[in-house]
Amino acid sequence: MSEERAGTAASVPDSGEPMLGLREMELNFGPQHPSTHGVLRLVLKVDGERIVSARPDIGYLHRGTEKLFETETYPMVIPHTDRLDYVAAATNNHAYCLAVEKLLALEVPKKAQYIRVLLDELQRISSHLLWLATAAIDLGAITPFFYTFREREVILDLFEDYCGARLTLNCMRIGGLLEELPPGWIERVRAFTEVFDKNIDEYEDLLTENRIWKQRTIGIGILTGEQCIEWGVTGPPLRGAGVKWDIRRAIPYECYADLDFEIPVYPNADTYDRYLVRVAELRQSRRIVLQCCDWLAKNPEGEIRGKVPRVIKPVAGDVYAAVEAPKGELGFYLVSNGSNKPYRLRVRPPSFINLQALPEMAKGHLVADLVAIIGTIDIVLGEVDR
Amino acid sequence: MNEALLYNVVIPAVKAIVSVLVVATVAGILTLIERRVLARLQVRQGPNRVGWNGALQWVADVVKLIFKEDIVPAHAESAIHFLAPILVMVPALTVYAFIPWGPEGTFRVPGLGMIRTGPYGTDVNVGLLLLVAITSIGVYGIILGGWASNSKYALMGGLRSAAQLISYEVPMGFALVAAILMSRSLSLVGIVEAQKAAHLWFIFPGLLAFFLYFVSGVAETNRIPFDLPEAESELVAGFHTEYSGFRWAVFFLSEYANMITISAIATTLFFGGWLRPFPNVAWLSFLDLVPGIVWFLLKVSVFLFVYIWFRGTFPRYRFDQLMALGWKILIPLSIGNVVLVAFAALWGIPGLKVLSVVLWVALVGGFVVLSRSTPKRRTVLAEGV
Amino acid sequence: MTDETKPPTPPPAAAPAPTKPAAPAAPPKPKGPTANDASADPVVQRLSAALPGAVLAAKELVGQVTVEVPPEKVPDVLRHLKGTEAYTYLVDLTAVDWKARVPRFDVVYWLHSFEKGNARIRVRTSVADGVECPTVSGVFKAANWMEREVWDLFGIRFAGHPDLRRILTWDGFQGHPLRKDFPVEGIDTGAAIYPDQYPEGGGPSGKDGNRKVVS
Amino acid sequence: MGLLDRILLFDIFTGLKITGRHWWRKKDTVPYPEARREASERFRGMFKLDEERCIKCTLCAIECPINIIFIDWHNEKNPEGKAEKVLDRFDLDLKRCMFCGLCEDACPTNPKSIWLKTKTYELGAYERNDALYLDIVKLTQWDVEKGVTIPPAPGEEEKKP
Repeated sequence: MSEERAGTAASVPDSGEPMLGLREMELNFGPQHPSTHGVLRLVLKVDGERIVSARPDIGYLHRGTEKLFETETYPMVIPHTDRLDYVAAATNNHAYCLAVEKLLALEVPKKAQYIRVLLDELQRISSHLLWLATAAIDLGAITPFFYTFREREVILDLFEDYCGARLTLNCMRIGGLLEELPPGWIERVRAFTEVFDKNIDEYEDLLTENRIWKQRTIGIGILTGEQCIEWGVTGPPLRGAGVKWDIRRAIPYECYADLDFEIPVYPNADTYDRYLVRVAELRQSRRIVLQCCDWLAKNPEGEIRGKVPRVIKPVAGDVYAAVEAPKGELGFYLVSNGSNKPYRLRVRPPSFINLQALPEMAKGHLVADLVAIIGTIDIVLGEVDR
Repeated sequence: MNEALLYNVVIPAVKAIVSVLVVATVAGILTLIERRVLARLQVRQGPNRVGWNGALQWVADVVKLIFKEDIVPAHAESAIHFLAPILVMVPALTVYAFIPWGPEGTFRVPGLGMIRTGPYGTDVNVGLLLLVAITSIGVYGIILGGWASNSKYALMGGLRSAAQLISYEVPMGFALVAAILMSRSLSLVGIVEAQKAAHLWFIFPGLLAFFLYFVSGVAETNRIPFDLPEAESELVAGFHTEYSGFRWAVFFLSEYANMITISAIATTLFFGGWLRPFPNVAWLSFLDLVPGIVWFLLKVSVFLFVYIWFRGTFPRYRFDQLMALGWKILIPLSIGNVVLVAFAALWGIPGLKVLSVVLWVALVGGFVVLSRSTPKRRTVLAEGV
Repeated sequence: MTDETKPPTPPPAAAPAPTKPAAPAAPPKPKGPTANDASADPVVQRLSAALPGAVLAAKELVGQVTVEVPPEKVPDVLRHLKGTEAYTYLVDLTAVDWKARVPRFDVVYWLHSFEKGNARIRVRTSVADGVECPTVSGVFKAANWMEREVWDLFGIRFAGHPDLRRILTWDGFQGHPLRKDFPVEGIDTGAAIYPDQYPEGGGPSGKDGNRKVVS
Repeated sequence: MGLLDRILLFDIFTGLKITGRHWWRKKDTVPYPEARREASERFRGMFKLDEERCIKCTLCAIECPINIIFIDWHNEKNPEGKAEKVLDRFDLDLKRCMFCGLCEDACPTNPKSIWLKTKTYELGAYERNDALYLDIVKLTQWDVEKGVTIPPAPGEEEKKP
């Protein structure tokens, strides 16, 4: 318990002696701190401003989602998955649907696959834009926030047109999708990608070469490729550490094998390289979106939902399915006992596992760098705490 | 009325009251202007509800802050906690006694006859020195406020500002020395008149000095990219984390008053103060129809805009980087600049003119070369990994 | 809800929901994938050769190989897989509560190999309630938080874990939420962050109108 | 980056240029109460119930992931002597709703009897229990009370000749 109270006034031992020997100060960073991206709490030991140790304390947003999953039938789980990583709902839906489809041995129609990938990539763009916005604000640059939100808004509008919601999409169904694309939607996506290309250049002009941005990010929060693998860190931090690994290529799902895109990799494993990875991924996601648009324009006909039984009762067994979410590998481990409800549905949350490496990354840096490091991991507390 | 009484008591008192009121009001309005300008740079609307297009927003803010509960944290040093905002505010307003907003003139005041005075409190012959001395006092308020709050974040903010403000006093001082060398006067009025006499704004020979002064000035006023003592995303709000209500407003207003001070000094030293553009070109004399104070305010507002523009553009330095910038780059540069300007000033006005030509040709030439040669950096996929 | 004269249909208990809409219609059961024996898998073969008695069973479902191992062998098995088989990345670690079964829990580990063409393998072990499972946080650093989470949500202790504290619920929380006998609507644990101030079972009252009991 | 652009702060000026350019750009925000965004066709917003069409199958209540729909009905003889289900209660706890739309998907009638695609997103209320706990009257009548016209239910357009 004393650990839990560390950092509060009560934790300072009242020994009556002058505290001349005290070198380290405990600093409570969060849960109500402007740059902890939600309700993350870090208990820091600082020597001046240098961090001696950082101890994340999570769980402030724990909602028992995994317990809740067990009480819902398979289709009813989907809206709950929206609320894990609430800035990337489409990928959450996707990972869950993949898991159930695997256990049902369901074939998803090609058209549905392309639409799913299209939604995923739009979601990746929006999530990375949000990341860029908040990471820039963490480092003091307030304006990129508004520019990226301008584009994100367009994506949210597109989502609203497609599935009726902007954030918690609930846009996929087991075996495919619920709704057809609305007329004219593809053209609007195309128009967005055109504007978006120029806007990425704008963000880069603002940040990529800016000396302050570079000084603040280069060499900060280094987590090498080996360390990433050891800690299970996936997603942009892994690719920013020179490991060319992306589930979309490594274990292709849906139609990713047919699509032409690159996996951006940068070697230096620092905050700046992770920034570069994400910006390059914006461009690659845009490419994928365009390819999906082309395919869908050529093949307007087709089913969007496979042959799904009316009551979904997978066979007893367990299955794991993962997608490349914007934050890393998002997996769903589904244990079925043959009933119409998941017996156990475990989420492998990328944010949770990436956050675990934070103390390693933060050690020895300044408090100001800690803010950059929290930003660079790109956590969403809804997913960390579930 | 007794002339001595008039010139030594009444007029200064009136000026003091007016300048305090005006500066405090303008600082308040500046908060609104900043929000609107920032909003425009960020493709949004900004406050537009109170009054015509939000014109009264600042009044609403001030009223709200005055009526807000004034919280003193438990275990805070309440006396010092109370004193700190005053320590910041008083020097921020005091310096307006020396800033010359316009040239001296003669006015007819009913009942008093002709009065010869200028739109400044007083013309002190060591005005620049006094100004640096007074502005330095403000940092005590910040440090004490941070310390007295009994909060770790506030303490860190206070410590940061102590180091930062003291460090940046040095390059600022050296930049001022360059201006003194050029004008051979310590009086602010004297500096403006020297620019008129030299047929030269000191921005031309003092390009480097101006750059150093303005950068240090941004740092002195705790503005982005040097807003480390406040550093919202790191230290919550820095030294004023534990302040609320009117005491917080006092901190806030002094920051804006300091911004105006820095801009006003930059105008006075380098941009010819109240002088119109090309003050010695005869055929432009129709510009004299605009009073000097307006020219002064125009120039000041340009600098204030640049302040806000900076805020809308840059990320924040880290603390050690800020120190490195100050001690390793700005201070050597400012000393070098003093030497450079000293030699030029030794030669007299022609020397300054030569220096101007050299500096500006180098600057413009460099930009021409760069704009042709620099390819735009885009994230390209790293090869071979 | 029971005090009403006629039992209203909803709020439908989650449990009867499945039978209601479509049970009579009984759609053709989808031909799901079937589990196969995977003891012939070369990795499994080498594993059982290297660590005799480690592999209790191995099966494959939709291409995912699961190896059943006894709990005490788990660190050795994972060390073997990490060292000699190059499964260097611990994807996930979790548990499943089979309420009535003995032993009660399954602890599941996934490993991923970057070198072997992104091959994945799942290691599963059965742990009885109250029995400690050896930690693998010495083998994979990533296991640290995942084991804490399993301890927090399932109450499986990991022997030798460096920092086995609750992670998602708060210190002093009573019970382990993902156990099947933990009620979905939660229990009154009280705000037991400071157990000396709040007695066990204290905290917000159960009579609070905003707390709705889900039947 | 060469030495020259480091000395001349080229990156700094590039940044200033980008933000300065936005001075003339169109503002992207909407001054809300005066200007309103039109919700899209499929936007999932406020619920609307058509009591006539409802067949009291309770599928929406069953499909709701968080059990916020409460339906109660009884049988009655209609004038023709046939047994007919009559709704006693159709309540919807909007304050807990997450607008997933599964109830609308589940509704077997065509056009749907309960639907969210009403293009209404202004659901704010001062009293959460009064305004956000919707009974059958509110569910069917709110658009009349508010004086707004809402688009027809999905499937209604096609049915009309």
